[in-house]
Amino acid sequence: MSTDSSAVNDIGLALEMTNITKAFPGTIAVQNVTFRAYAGEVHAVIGENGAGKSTLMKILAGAFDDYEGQVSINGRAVQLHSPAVAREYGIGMVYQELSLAGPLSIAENVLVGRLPGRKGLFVDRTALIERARSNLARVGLDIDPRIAVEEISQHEAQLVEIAKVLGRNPCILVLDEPTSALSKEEIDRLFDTIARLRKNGLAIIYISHHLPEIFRIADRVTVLRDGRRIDTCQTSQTTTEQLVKMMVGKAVEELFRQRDHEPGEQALRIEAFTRFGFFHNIDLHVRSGEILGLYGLSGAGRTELARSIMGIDPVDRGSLHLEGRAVVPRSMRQMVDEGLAYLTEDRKLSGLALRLSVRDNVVASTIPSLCRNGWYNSSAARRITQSLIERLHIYPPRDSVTVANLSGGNQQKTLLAKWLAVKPKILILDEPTRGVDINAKVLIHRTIEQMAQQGTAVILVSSDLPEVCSLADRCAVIRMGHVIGEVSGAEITEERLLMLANGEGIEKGAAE
Amino acid sequence: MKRLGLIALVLMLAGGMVAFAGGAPEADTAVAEDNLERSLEVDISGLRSADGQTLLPELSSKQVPPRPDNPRSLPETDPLHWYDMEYLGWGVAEKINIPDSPADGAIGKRVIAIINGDHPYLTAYSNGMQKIADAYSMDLTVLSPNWDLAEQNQMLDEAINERPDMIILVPLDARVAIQQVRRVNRAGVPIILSNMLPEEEAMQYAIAWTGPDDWGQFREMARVWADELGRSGGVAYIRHAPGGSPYFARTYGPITELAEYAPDIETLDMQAPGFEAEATMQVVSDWLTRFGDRLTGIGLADDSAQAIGTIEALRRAGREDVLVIAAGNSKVGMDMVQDGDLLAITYQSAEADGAVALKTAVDWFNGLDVDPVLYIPKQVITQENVEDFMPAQW
Amino acid sequence: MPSQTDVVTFVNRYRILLLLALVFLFMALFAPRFLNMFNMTIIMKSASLNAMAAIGFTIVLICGHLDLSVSSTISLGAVLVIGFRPDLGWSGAIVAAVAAGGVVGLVNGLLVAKARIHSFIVTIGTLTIVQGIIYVYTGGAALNVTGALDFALADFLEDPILLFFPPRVIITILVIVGFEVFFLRTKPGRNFYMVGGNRETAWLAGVKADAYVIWAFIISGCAAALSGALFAIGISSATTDLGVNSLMIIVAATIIGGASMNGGKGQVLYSGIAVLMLTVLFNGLNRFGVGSEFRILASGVILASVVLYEAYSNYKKERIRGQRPELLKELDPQQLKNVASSLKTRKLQE
Amino acid sequence: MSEDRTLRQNRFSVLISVLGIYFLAAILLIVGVMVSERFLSAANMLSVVGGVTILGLVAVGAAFVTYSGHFADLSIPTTMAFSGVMAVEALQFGIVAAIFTGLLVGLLIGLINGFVIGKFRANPIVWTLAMAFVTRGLMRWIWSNRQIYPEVEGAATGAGQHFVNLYRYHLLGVIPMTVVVLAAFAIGLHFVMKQSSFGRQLQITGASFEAARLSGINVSRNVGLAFLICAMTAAVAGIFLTSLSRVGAYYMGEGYDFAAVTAVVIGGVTLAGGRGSIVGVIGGVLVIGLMRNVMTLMGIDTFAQTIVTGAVFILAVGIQSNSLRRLGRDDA
Repeated sequence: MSTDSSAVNDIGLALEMTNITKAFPGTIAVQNVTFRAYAGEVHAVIGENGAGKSTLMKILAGAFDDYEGQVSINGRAVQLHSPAVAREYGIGMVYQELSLAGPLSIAENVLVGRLPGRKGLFVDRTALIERARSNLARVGLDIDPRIAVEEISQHEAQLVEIAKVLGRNPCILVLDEPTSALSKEEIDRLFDTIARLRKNGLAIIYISHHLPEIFRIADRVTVLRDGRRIDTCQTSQTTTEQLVKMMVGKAVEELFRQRDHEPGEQALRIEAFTRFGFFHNIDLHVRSGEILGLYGLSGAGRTELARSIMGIDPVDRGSLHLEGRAVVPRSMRQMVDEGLAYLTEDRKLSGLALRLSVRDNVVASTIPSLCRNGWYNSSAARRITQSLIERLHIYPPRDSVTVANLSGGNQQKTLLAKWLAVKPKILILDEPTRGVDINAKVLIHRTIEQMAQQGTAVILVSSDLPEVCSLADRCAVIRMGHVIGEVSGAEITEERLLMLANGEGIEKGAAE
Repeated sequence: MKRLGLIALVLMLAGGMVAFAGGAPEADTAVAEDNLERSLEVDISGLRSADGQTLLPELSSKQVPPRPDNPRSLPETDPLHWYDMEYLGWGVAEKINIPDSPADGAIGKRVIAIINGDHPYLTAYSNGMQKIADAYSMDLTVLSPNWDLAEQNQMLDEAINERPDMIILVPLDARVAIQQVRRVNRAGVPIILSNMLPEEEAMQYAIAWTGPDDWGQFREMARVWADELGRSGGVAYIRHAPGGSPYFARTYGPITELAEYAPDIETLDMQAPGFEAEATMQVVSDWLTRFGDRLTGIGLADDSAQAIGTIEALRRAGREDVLVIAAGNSKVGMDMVQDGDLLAITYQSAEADGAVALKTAVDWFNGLDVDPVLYIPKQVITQENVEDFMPAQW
Repeated sequence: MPSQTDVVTFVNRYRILLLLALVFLFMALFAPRFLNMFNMTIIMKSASLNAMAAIGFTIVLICGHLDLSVSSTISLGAVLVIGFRPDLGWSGAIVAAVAAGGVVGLVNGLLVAKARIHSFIVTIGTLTIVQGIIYVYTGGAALNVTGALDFALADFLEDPILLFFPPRVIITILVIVGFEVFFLRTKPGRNFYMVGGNRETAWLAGVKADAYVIWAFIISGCAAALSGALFAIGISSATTDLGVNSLMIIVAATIIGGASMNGGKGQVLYSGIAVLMLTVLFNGLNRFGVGSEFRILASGVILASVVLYEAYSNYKKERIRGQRPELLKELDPQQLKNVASSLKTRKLQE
Repeated sequence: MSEDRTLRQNRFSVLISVLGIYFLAAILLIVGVMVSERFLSAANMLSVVGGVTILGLVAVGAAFVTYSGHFADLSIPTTMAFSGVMAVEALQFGIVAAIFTGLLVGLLIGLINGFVIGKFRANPIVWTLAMAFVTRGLMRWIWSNRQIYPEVEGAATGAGQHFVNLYRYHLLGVIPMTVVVLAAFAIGLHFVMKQSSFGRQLQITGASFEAARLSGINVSRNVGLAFLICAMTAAVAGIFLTSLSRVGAYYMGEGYDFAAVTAVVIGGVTLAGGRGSIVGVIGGVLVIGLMRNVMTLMGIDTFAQTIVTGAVFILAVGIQSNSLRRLGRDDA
């Protein structure tokens, strides 16, 4: 099966991992994987969640000391039993979950583990600031390095993280979903940096779910599935369909939006909705049975808008109408009682209580309605959960399983189940398929369809263009806190949305 | 380095202000000539404590046997094993660096009393002291470190700083008192110790020690107890908090006394659960389980929380026959004596305790001779005489 | 030209110094017999015990943990230094006492870092265990220097040699400043902050997080034992519960001094200054001749105000987190005045 | 990950978190039987229970604070003292007024704690410590460090004796009323924790504050209520303690904060929140009582008991959290 004949040349072999196996209690995460990366190439690693990408990369980063198999770097066999050792060998790892220390300054975060010294023990503070500044410049971030990390925004933090790793001058750079929090300009700048590094002879390993990105920057791509390597091939000689097929193991039915029903009454309307500094003068409406896409780049104000609609954050100006009735959002409870539901974007931090069971999570928003005279009806809870588990194919199909023990896709399905349980009239979904495997994604999309068909008004907040295009009836584009355009029907194309989101082709009068 | 600059600024500010304000304050020394005569004429025999007793009755004294060579080598049941604790202060051959009495009368003198903590007993103690202070128009300040040793040291230093005519100290701990008293002594301020016994060494730096005869009163009460017990049976003790003299006096006082007076009484156990009713209750209940009928008496270091816990445990077990004695005469304890729950408690007048300390200072100011150790009178309160001591001082 | 935000930042940054200056000024102006050399000596001496012990508590807090066992470790150091004195001499006894404190810290550290038990639980446990050990060792009674009375060292430590600084205070200041420089300016020192700020990051960067946590506890144990030992030498004796009142004061001072229960924040110097501030406050209140209840009340009010202020400003900060500056520029100045803005309040970390 | 494994984990984990403490209790029972033949007597068992009823009352309330993910309430001792003193003070208006006043104090302190911690997210340990300082200072100031006596304060209305007897009433002549009250509270609060709307929402709040907030749960109110319940049971315990001690004083209840945490945590309520039960907490309280009982029966002195208690505490919690962690369920 392995057809690693496409090697650039053996002289530049930077990393060779041979027959790597890593077992966790009860599962084998990586099995007999052989992987090579060459200096001067960008090597993408793709696969569904649970395919073994993260484990493989963690082994490379020295997070485990009990893996089987050989690793050699630049032709030298090495034992990667601690992060320090891995770093020593020039492996630089940019993690998906940001790993910065909030209370400390940017400078110290960038230079953690290698603070510039003076007279041995002491930190040279001038050098610290200077070095941090130059490291940040490499990723195009112009910010005072003395600012505490907890004060900066998420995309700035992402860049700081990359600067930190780059600053160590690694010979092998691993990037794990580095673009998820970045805007288009920042992505462009990052890709420029990557291209420059490649030219300088680094081996770059790029992990992503985002196939277009891979075609844009990767030279080769390795596909993993169920802990095994399926194939490695030149990017130029493959197609999205082939890659998807390898990742999934079977052909995926293409999803087509069935636009066979007419949307009903106006379910939600906001006018001049404003939260100072976050979004200004937003006018939107959504009708029952309709899917309204809300597309925008990260940081455009989408999530903030959704949170204000849900009463989580305050609104400074503007009005909100539910079925024509003016409502002032004061608390999330109130809005949930009004029939709104909001699936949050970060399932681990703000979506799920990971240490509780599937059942406890599924009924989290429904508890008051599950209570009779204030007493909780656990058999009803079990019934509801069980039916949702069946409907969403949550695996394992037991409501007592701890959520932390589920895979990412099943966690996301659990989160969706929580909001289906409230039987919402208006469902707001914030990045409903971020970081989930294809099967789960298809299922979630299908469920959203169903909901709309049954008359739920859906607002789909997403930066996943194909997702928005295939699902939305109408799509509003939000940019820098303003809705700058709205398209519907056949006009919803990836190109059109991207152009709008990047501030091009704005129709007159749509903005301001 | 803005920060270090700021710190320096603050320190300079402080230093400057100190320099501006100058050194230690001067004591006011002007005394009227007839002060001594007027002081000697003050009559305090009419003062009464809150329980209606005379505030300052005739003080009692103690028979002091000769000291054995090495008391600690004797068995713990031998009274002389505890010689250095029980007869503390009597053996001081020579006092060191004691200031001479001004002998110009007590009226108008400034006295700082540092007690050991906030406790109802000590509130009554302070009241007693204040009564004497009022009688002699003295300027009395009572400070409480609230059981914090570091705080008490700070207060002592602060008191020295104020250069009063006398410092009265209730030590938090017997051994710590040595250095405390020595330091006051070195500063040339006269000091009287009160209530809690210090180590012997501390006594040589102090004019006197006044307070209850813990050993003596427990010996006295132990005899009453032994008689009621029929000089047989088994007893157990709830101890005082570790560290102070009562921890030993209120346990080994009766043990050694019984060893001579009623040797058939067996000591079963001793525990120090603190002054918490619930914890004491459990210890006593556990004893009742463990010893059953062998347990016929319990000695307590405190007659409020410990007594309540003990009585409650006995009542629950239906063992009201167990005879309980306790130290002190709080209102709670007196009520229980009256109700027959407690066999006996010691009468230790808190107000007299405070009053004696200051009265000793008065005598010293007046140029009179002062004994090195002064005990407040001891009495045993039982159901028969409890009425005489009502209402309780605290 | 200082703007309103500059003032707020300044106050936030030098909160504890300003508080100290304020309290000191108030007492200097109004408290009788407060402002003199002797009283300054008293204040410095009183602050020493808790200030040194606060080093350890602070550094453990910086690492993201709690060390409630400081109070019994203070007592342990005190009891052992007096107990070992006859056999080992002063220097040997001090070393032994500090080592014993280190052992307590090591046990804490191992249980927290290696056995992964929550530090709150571990140190409540060792708090009682060490107290029990002290009782067993002493039989419940205090210890004092016995035999030929040796007060020489005590007198040396307690009498001022420079202005109002006795050697014990100077030692305390040196230790605190030493640790402050170590934690702020050296590479291993910064790693303590990194471990507390984000354990994972530190570990991934090759900083041995577990080792730093263990060292933090060891430093805590040693500092507490040393402060107890020096105090005990100063008073030539040691009680079994010497440190029992220290814990709450240390916790309060550390928080007032700017450390955070979430780790990564705080400075040993500021904790020490906070202890000093509380001591000045207590001393001043004593000068007024009021009861100890006012000391508790005053420290409670200060602590509560600090906690409330911090919680409230966090609450406000949370509300403007993620604001877009360029959007705010759309608003007319009149509106902007009434809008909480994140524009200028970014805090520099020094 | 196989289905069987997850299932087995859950059962084992539940076993550890609920029954783990009863396992320890069983060991203590066996040791107790070996030490003394009178150990299993009704009288001894009743005394074990009787000795920890006040602690039990405090612990079942404190469990809510820990359960909500907020560690501990250090203002418990002063709440107990304050409610006791206020109750005694109010005895001049009768016994009902006294109890009502005592509970009102608990309500007030609970409300303040709940508001500041629930709404403004102040650190619970530091805030409740500050609260303890302030209330203790206030109490001592108001009553000038005196203690007050129910029999004196309540003499006019005759309520004093009733108040003192509160702790001493026995149901059917044998079962102390305090035990009955504790049982009632334990059962009631068990249902509140496991079966009420509030309790279910509190579980999610404790396990993940943010997730709960973004599930539309009123987290501020829930956390506030948790502190309120804690303060209320502390107030009840304070009234009983004052009744038992026959004095109202500022120092009552000292040490009950850490003791309650010990019982709660050893009973399987993890500091991370959202896990544990009142059943476990009662087990924890019983273990503490049994441990003291067995050690006293064995003749171990108070000091050594301290050491053993501390060691058992660390060990028990260590084993428990370790087994949970090994199952990938907890990290606290």
